[in-house]
Parts: sequence; C-alpha cells; structure tokens
Amino acid sequence: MTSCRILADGDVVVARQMARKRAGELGFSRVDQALIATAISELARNIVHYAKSGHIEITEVNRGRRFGLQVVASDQGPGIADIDLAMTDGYSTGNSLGLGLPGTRRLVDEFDIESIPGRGLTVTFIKWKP
Amino acid sequence: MTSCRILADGDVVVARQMARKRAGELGFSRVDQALIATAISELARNIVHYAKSGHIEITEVNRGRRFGLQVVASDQGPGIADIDLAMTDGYSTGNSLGLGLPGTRRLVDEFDIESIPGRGLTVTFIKWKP
Amino acid sequence: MNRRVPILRQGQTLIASVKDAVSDQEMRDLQARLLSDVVNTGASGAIIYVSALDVLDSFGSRMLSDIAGAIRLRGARTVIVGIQPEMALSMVLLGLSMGLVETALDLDAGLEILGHGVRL
Amino acid sequence: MNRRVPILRQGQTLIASVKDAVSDQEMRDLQARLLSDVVNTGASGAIIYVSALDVLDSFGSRMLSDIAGAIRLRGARTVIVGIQPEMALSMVLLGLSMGLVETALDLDAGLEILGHGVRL
Ligand SMILES: Nc1ncnc2c1ncn2[C@@H]1O[C@H](COP(=O)(O)OP(=O)(O)O)[C@@H](O)[C@H]1O
Ligand SMILES: Nc1ncnc2c1ncn2[C@@H]1O[C@H](COP(=O)(O)OP(=O)(O)O)[C@@H](O)[C@H]1O
Repeated sequence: MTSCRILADGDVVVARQMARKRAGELGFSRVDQALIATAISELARNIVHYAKSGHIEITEVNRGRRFGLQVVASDQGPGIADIDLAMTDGYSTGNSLGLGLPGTRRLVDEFDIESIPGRGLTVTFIKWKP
Repeated sequence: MTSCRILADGDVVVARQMARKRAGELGFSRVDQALIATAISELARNIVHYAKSGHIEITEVNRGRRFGLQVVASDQGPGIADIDLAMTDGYSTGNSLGLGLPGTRRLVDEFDIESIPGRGLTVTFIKWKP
Repeated sequence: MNRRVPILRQGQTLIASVKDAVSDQEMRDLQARLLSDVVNTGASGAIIYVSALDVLDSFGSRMLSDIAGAIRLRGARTVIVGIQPEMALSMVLLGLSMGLVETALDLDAGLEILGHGVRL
Repeated sequence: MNRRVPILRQGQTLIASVKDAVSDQEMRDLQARLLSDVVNTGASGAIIYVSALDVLDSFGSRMLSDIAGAIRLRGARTVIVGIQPEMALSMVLLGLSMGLVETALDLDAGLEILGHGVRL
C-alpha cells in the first residue's frame, strides 16, 4: 500500500503521479494510467477544496482471477449530505464544473462513495487490469 | 491513386474504410487512421448533402523527406461563396452542427479548400507520417 | 447495404451493439428502432455499445445525443459505452462532447450506471 | 515546488509549453502571465502546448477555456495544441469539451491556424 497525504495543491500532482507510476509498473496501459491519474486528480482536488486535508491510498487488489488497483480518497471534512445530488453532472457548491465526482465514476471500473455528514467523505474506486 | 465515387450514404462508409485500410497498409498509427477516416467521413457526407455527388481520391505524397497521404474531396455542386464563413465553428446551412469543415482542418496536417461558386468545391488535405 | 444494428435485451436494459461501420441511414434506423423498443418493452435503460464503431464524427455523435434525448423523454436512460481513445480525440478536435449524455468505459460499468450491476 | 511554465515568443505568437505535471496554482500563474504577455507584446495569438501534460481534468480544461476566453477579450487568439488520445478520452468521459476553443494536433498546425505557416 502506498499512501499520500493531501494538504495542498502540489499534493494533488504528487498523488496522481505516484498512482500513474504504480499503475505503469503493474502493467496498466497508457490509457488506463491516464484515466487513473485523472480520477485521482479530481478526488484529491476535492479534498483540498472541500475538506482541507485527507489521504489518497493506493493498494493492489485481487478478486477471483482479476487483479486491479484500488484507490481510497478519504478526509475528515464536512462530508456530503446528499450523495445523489453531488453525483449529478453539473452540481457544484464551489464555483466549478461539478463534473469531478460523476465524471470520476465514469473513468473507473468500480466506484463507491460514503459519507457521514460532518465527519468526512470516503471515495473508493477500482480499476481492473483487462 | 484510389478513387471512390460518392453518391449516397453508403459511399461515405466505403470511402472512409478504404482510406483507413490504405493508411493502415502505409503504417499510419491507429490514431492517425481514425483521424483520416473521420475527416473523410465529414467531407464525403458534405458531398452527399450539399452537392449530391462527387469523388474522394486518395494518393500517396512525398515532399522532401516526408511521406504522407493526400485526400481530395471534390464535387460539381453549388460550391461555397463565403469560405471563411463556412470554416467558422457552428456555421451550417443544413440543420447540423457546422463542425465538419472547421473540425476536419483540425484533424489533419494540411488543409486547403477551394470553390468556384456554382461550379463546385474541392477540399484537399494531407496527413504526414510522423 | 443495410445491415441493422442488433438490439438485445437484458432484464430492464436494451443493448444496441453498433458494428464497425454504420451509415447515416443505419444510424437513423437504430434511433427509430431503439426508441420504439424502449416504448414497447418498457425498458428503463438503453446501452449503445460503440467500441467497434470505426468513426464517431459530427453526425454520429449528434445522433447518439439525439437518441439519448429521445429516450430520456420516454423516461428511460441511455449510456454510451466503449468510446475508444482515438474516437475521443476526433471528438475533442471536432469540438464535440457527449455533454449531458452518460458514458461508460465498458458494458459492466454501463449496466451498473443503469442500476443492474453489483456495487463495490 | 513552483516551476513556471515557460512562454516563448515566435513572431506574433506566444507559445506556452506545459510540462508533465502542473499544479492548479501553476495553471493560474500561467493564465496571469500569458495574458499579461499578450497585452505587453501585442501578440496576435497564443499556443498552449499540452502534449507533455500528465492529466487534463475538469479544472485543467476549465482553465484552458478560461485562458482562451480572456485572451480573446484582448483581441488575440488561442490554440490548444497536442491533446493526447488518452487525455481526450478522459475529457469525453468527464463530459468536457474544448467547445469554442481552437485546437490543433501539432505545433505546425497550430501556427498555421494563427496564420503563420505555409498553406498547402
Ligand atoms: N471531499 C469532499 N468533501 C465535501 N464535499 C465534497 C467533497 N468532494 C466533493 N464535494 C461536494 O460535492 C460537489 C460536487 O463535486 P464534484 O462533482 O467533484 O464537482 P466540483 O468539485 O466541480 O464542485 C462539490 O461541489 C462539493 O459540494
Ligand atoms: N461540398 C459542399 N458543397 C457546398 N457547400 C458545402 C459543402 N460542404 C460544406 N458546405 C457548406 O458549408 C457549411 C459548413 O459545413 P460543415 O462545417 O461541414 O458543417 P455542416 O455540414 O454541419 O453544415 C455547410 O452548412 C454548407 O453550407
């Protein structure tokens, strides 16, 4: 497992580069590396914007014959009260595009989002190796 | 040189597949093959829509040390009086997106469009092999 | 040459699998059939699987958006599945986007979006 | 870590070459500098060369559109050059497009759009 503290702008870059490198070593295609890095970029930026600090954890996962990369983005920020709303294209409480969460789900194979409002947000995704 | 008569819908498909095959044989990348096929699809459709019939010609070209594929889409239709306007994103006299001509220019390396209004339109593009 | 795009049914979802090269007329035909199948079967979602498609140009993406829009009016959802990187590049260069149309990388993800698959 | 994106000048065109990984702050810095350079040099066009960029996410593409929009207000044009197929795929899946922003595959094509290169 590799973990990366997310506190500021620059950490977003560090996290996505770390993940891309790991994905490359594990034999993910260039395209998959880019999709993983982009997904992490979106989630890590949200941590900086909405929760001030958090973590990105990268682990390898096996399920049956499948092998993949699992990424957990977690924070102890305000969390999200209405997950369905936050997962809607274009919904943003910031001044941004509101495509980060719904878009990230489309970049990955499995996606899970859980929040205890007031206690934080945890987004988990898996990208399987084809 | 390969030439393909464009009269109807189905010819658009034939032309783009012919070009893709040729590009593949000449060693163009998958991405370049797709860009060439897409450019031809746009130009051939315009022939069917706006000029009823025309031709797509595919030739190999050499310039200096460079080697490429040249595509000429020509017709004897009404032509275009204001080329600059037709090359503007979003401009269409049909009920379509108006991205075919300006978009095609972005897909290729060299792009030339010439028209004698009332006498027809000729669009020429080159895709160089990197 | 008029091969129809096959439409399969899996539970509440219709899956249209677009073959390598599809003419504009075949796209229009797909639109009409997919829409009437949604109405006739009461399907809650449709997947248009485009990974084998040779070209996604301005007409093609416009058609996909139109189909998704028409299906939405019938209360069902559409996911475009399997857009290839080189198709995406043409789309971006042409100035196109899937805008409000839902996309997914593969069939599993598409089905999950429509609420069938297993969640993590 | 705050490496500035280099901005070169070639005739009437400014060329900003974005390196592999650029933080949000570095993007904002590029926006400010490119805009002031356009104003100060009276350049008629700007090229933002993104082919080495590692990720083009929702913030990044929004920034590119914003930069192009701001430069347009100063009467100059912007071309985004070198979008890679895998970046384009992320963009399409995220629901993004370059919309009204001009794009080109490579520097030559970008320069030609801005009216410098040789035409066919
Ligand atoms: N880590 C987080 N903590 C709290 N709220 C979040 C977090 N991430 C996202 N959100 C909320 O979900 C909304 C949608 O997020 P997203 O889809 O990424 O779009 P954007 O970041 O452009 O607003 C955000 O505007 C914010 O209200
Ligand atoms: N082969 C042609 N003959 C005559 N006019 C054409 C031809 N191709 C394009 N045009 C004109 O140029 C306009 C812009 O074309 P294009 O950018 O491909 O967009 P669209 O096909 O969606 O209208 C068309 O609406 C039409 O007026």
